[in-house]
Amino acid sequence: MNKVVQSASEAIKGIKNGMTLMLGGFGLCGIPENSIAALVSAGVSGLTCISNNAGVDDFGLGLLLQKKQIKKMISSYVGENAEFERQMLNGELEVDLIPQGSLAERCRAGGAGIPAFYTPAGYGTEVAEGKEVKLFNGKPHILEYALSADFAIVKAWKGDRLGNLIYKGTARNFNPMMAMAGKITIAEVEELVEPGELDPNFIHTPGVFVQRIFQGNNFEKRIEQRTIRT
Amino acid sequence: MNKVVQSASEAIKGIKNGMTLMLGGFGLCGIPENSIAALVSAGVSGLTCISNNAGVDDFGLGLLLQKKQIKKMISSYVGENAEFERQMLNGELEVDLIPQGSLAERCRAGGAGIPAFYTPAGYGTEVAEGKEVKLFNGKPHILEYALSADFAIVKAWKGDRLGNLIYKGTARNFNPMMAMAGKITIAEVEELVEPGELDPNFIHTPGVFVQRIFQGNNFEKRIEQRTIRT
Amino acid sequence: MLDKHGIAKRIAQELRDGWYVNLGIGIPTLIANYVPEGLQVEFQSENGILGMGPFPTEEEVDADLINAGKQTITAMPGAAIFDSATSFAMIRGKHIHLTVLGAMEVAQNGDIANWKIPGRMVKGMGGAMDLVASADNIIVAMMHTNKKGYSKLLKKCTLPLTGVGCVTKIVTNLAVLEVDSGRFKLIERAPGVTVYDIEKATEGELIIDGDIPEMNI
Amino acid sequence: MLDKHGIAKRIAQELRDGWYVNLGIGIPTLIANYVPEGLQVEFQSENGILGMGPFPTEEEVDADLINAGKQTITAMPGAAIFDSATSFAMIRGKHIHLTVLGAMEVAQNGDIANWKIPGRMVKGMGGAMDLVASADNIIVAMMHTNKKGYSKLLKKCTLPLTGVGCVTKIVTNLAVLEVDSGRFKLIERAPGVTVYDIEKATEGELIIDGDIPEMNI
Repeated sequence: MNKVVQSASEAIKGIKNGMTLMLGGFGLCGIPENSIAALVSAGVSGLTCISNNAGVDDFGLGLLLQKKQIKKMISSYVGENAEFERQMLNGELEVDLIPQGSLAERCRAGGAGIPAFYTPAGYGTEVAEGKEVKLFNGKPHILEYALSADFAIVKAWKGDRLGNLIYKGTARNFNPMMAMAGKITIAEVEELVEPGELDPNFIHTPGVFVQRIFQGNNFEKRIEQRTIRT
Repeated sequence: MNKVVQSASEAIKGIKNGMTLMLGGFGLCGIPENSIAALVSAGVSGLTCISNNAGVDDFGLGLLLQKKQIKKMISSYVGENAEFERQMLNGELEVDLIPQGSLAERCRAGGAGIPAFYTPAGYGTEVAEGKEVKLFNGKPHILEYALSADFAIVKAWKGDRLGNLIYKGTARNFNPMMAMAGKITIAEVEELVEPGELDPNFIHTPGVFVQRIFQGNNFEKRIEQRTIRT
Repeated sequence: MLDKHGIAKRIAQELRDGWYVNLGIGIPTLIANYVPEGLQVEFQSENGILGMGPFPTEEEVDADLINAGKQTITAMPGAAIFDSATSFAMIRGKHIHLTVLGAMEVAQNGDIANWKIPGRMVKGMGGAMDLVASADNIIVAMMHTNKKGYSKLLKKCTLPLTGVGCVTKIVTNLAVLEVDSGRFKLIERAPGVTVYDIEKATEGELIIDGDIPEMNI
Repeated sequence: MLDKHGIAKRIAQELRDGWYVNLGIGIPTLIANYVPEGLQVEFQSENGILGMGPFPTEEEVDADLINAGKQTITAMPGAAIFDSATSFAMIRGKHIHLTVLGAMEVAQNGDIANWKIPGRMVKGMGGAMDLVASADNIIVAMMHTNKKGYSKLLKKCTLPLTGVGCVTKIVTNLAVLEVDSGRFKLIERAPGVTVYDIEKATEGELIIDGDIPEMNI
C-alpha cells in the first residue's frame, strides 16, 4: 500500500477534460494550492468544480477561471470574484448555487452512500424549484441528492503514508466531506509523516478515503480579510 | 454558562417514566455507567431506550432490564443478554431491531435536522416492511427517519465545563451522534477539565450539543471478551 | 436614529447567558463587541468554529483561523473546531439559540430576501438559506430603508427569497419590530424617532399598539 | 475437507495489497492470521477502527479498544478511530474493498440469511445488513452444511433475509463457489473432496463447468 506521490502534477494524473472535481476550502482558507497550480499547468478544461467558493481573481479557483478551464461551478458563495461574476452574467459559465449546509451535507452523503436526504433549507425559494417536497412534523422539506466527483482534492495540515489526515483550525471546513466523496481523492499536505506519528484518536479523515497523498510546497496561504485588533 | 452538575443523580433530574433515552456505547465499551446506576436508583420506568446493545445480564442496560424499567429497546444487536431474550420472547419487552449503520445515521440525522434519508441497508428484508422505497441508479433504497430522544446520555474520556468532549479509542462509537440527538444531553466524563485545556482542533463533540456534564467515579469499564495474545 | 453600532448594541440586549449565537456578515458581526457584562455567549461561525474570539493582534494572525466573512479571528478558551457538515448539523438541528443576519428586504409575513438581485448581483446564498430555514429565533439587523430611500420592510418581498415566514424580529436604525400574525408589530422607537417617522419608512402593514417606548440603550 | 482455519486461509488468498477489509465474527476473524507475506491490508471493525491489530498482550489490554465482536484488540501504526456514523459511511459509501461474513443460509441468487431464527434466536442484525447492502465484494465463510447435515447453500433462503442478491463468493469446508446468473458456480474443491461430495451437500443448483481444480492452500 503506497499512496504517496512525489508532486502535484503526478497527483492530478488522470484528471481529464470534462471531469467533475471537488475542491476543499472556504474562501482561500484550506484550499489545495499546489494541485490548483498543477491543474493550471496541465491545461485541463471543461471542468465542473464543486467548491464552496470560487477563489479570488488571482488566487485559488480564480486561476482556473481566468484560463477558462471551468465549464460549471457548484458553489454556495462566489462574491469575492469579479471574473466569476462577469463569466456568469455573460453566460460563459454555468453556475449552480446551493445553500452551504446542503452543499456540505450533499458531499458527505455522496461519500457515505446516502443517495438523498431531506432538508428544510431553501424551501419556498428558487433553490427548491423542481425538487420533491415532503412534510415532516408539518414543516416542508426538500429532497436533496448526494454529490460525488471523479476526483476530490483536499488540503490538510498533516498526513501519513496511509492517507490519514488532520486539518488545522478552520482550514478544515469542506475538506473532510469532499475527501469522502471523490472516486479518487488527492490529499495535499503541509507535512507528510510516517504511519504511527498521528494519534489514531485524533485523525480527522481516516486513510480509507484517500488514494493519493503528497507534501505540497511553498504554501502561500493568502489571507482575504486581514483584520487586526489594535 | 454552567453545565456542570455534581453527580449522576443530579444529572438525570427530569428523566420521567415513559421517556425516550439514548445511551452511548458499543457492548459495554463507552457506556455511561454512573448514569445507568443512577437510573436504577431513581427507579424510573416505562423507558424507551435507544442503544446499540442492551448490556449483559448484570451490567450496562442489563441492570435496567432486570428491574423491568425498560418498556422498549431500539438496538441493532442484543445477543449478549439472556434476560433481554427472555423478556422479548415472552412479549414483556418491545424491541425494534435496526441495522447498525441505519441506527447510527438516524441518530446523527436527528441531531442534524435531517428528518429522513435513503439507505440501501435492509432493502428486501423485514426491516424494510412498510417503508418507502425509491430507486437511485437502479438500486432500491428505503427511507429511514431521524431518531431523537428526550435525554441522551453519553460517556466521554475528557470534557470541559462548556461541554466539549473527547472520547478514547473505540469507546467513541455511538456517543457523538447521540450527543447531537438529545433534547437534553448528559455527558459523563472520566476527567472534567477547564475550558482551554482541550485542544479546539481535536474536540470530538462540540459543547453546543451538551447541556449537563459531570465527572463520574469508580468506572468499572468491564471487558466482555478479554482476548489475549500469548 | 441609530447607526450600525447602535443597532448592534440594541440586538446585544436580546442575548441570554449560555446562548450559542450565529452572527452574519456586516452589522451582526458588531454585536460581539456589545455582549452585556456577566453573560457568557458562544459565537458560532458557520465555516467551522464555536467560541470565536476577537480579531487577532498582528502576532496572532493565522491564515488557518477565519470567520464566515473570511476575516482573521482568534479562538476563545473552550473553543471547538469542526467541519462544515457538523457546523450545519448544529444549525439545521436547532442547537443555535439565535441567528442574526442582514437583509435586503423583509416582508410582513416574515419572508426574507438577502442573496440575489436578478441580472445584477450574483454572490450566492452562502449559509443564509440553511440558517433561516432552521432557526427558531431570527433577528434581522438592517437599515430601515435602502440607499434610494425605499422601505426594506415590505408587504411582500420583490427579490428572490432566502427563506419563507422565518424572521421573528427586526432591528433597524429606526425601530424594533416583531413579525406578528402577518404584520410588523412596532415594539420600540430608536432615540429621537417618532412613530410617524417609522410609519413613513415602512411599506408593510404596521401594528401600533398603545404607546411605543423609546429604546433604552 | 477444510477446517475453520483452512477456510480462513483460502479466503486470505483473495486479499490484494492496499485493500480495506471488514471481517465478521467467527471464521472471518481468523483471516487476519493468514495475510500473505508482502501484502498490506487494513482491517476495519465497524465499531470504529481502521488498522485493527492482533489481540493485546496482558499488559496492553485496554477496555476502550475492542472490535465488533467485543474482543480486546490493538491498533496498528497508522490506525484511525472514528464514530459509528463515520464507520458506516465507509461501508455504505463502498470504501471497503472486501467484506467477509458468516451465514446460516445462502441462496443461489446471492441472498443471505444470518441474523434471525423466528421464535428462537433474537440477537439482531448488528452491522450485517448495512454491510451486505452496500459492499460490491462479499465473501461468505461458512460450513457447507449445518449441524444436522442439511445444506446451507439453498435454492431459496428459508430464514428471514439479511440482504438480497448480494453474495459474490462462498468459501466452505468443501468448496469455493461463485454466485453466477442465479446459480452456484463451482470454482474449486477442498483437498480430498470430490465434485460428487459437493453435489450431495448442495441443495441449490450447481454449475459444474469442466474439470474443477482442487484448492491450492
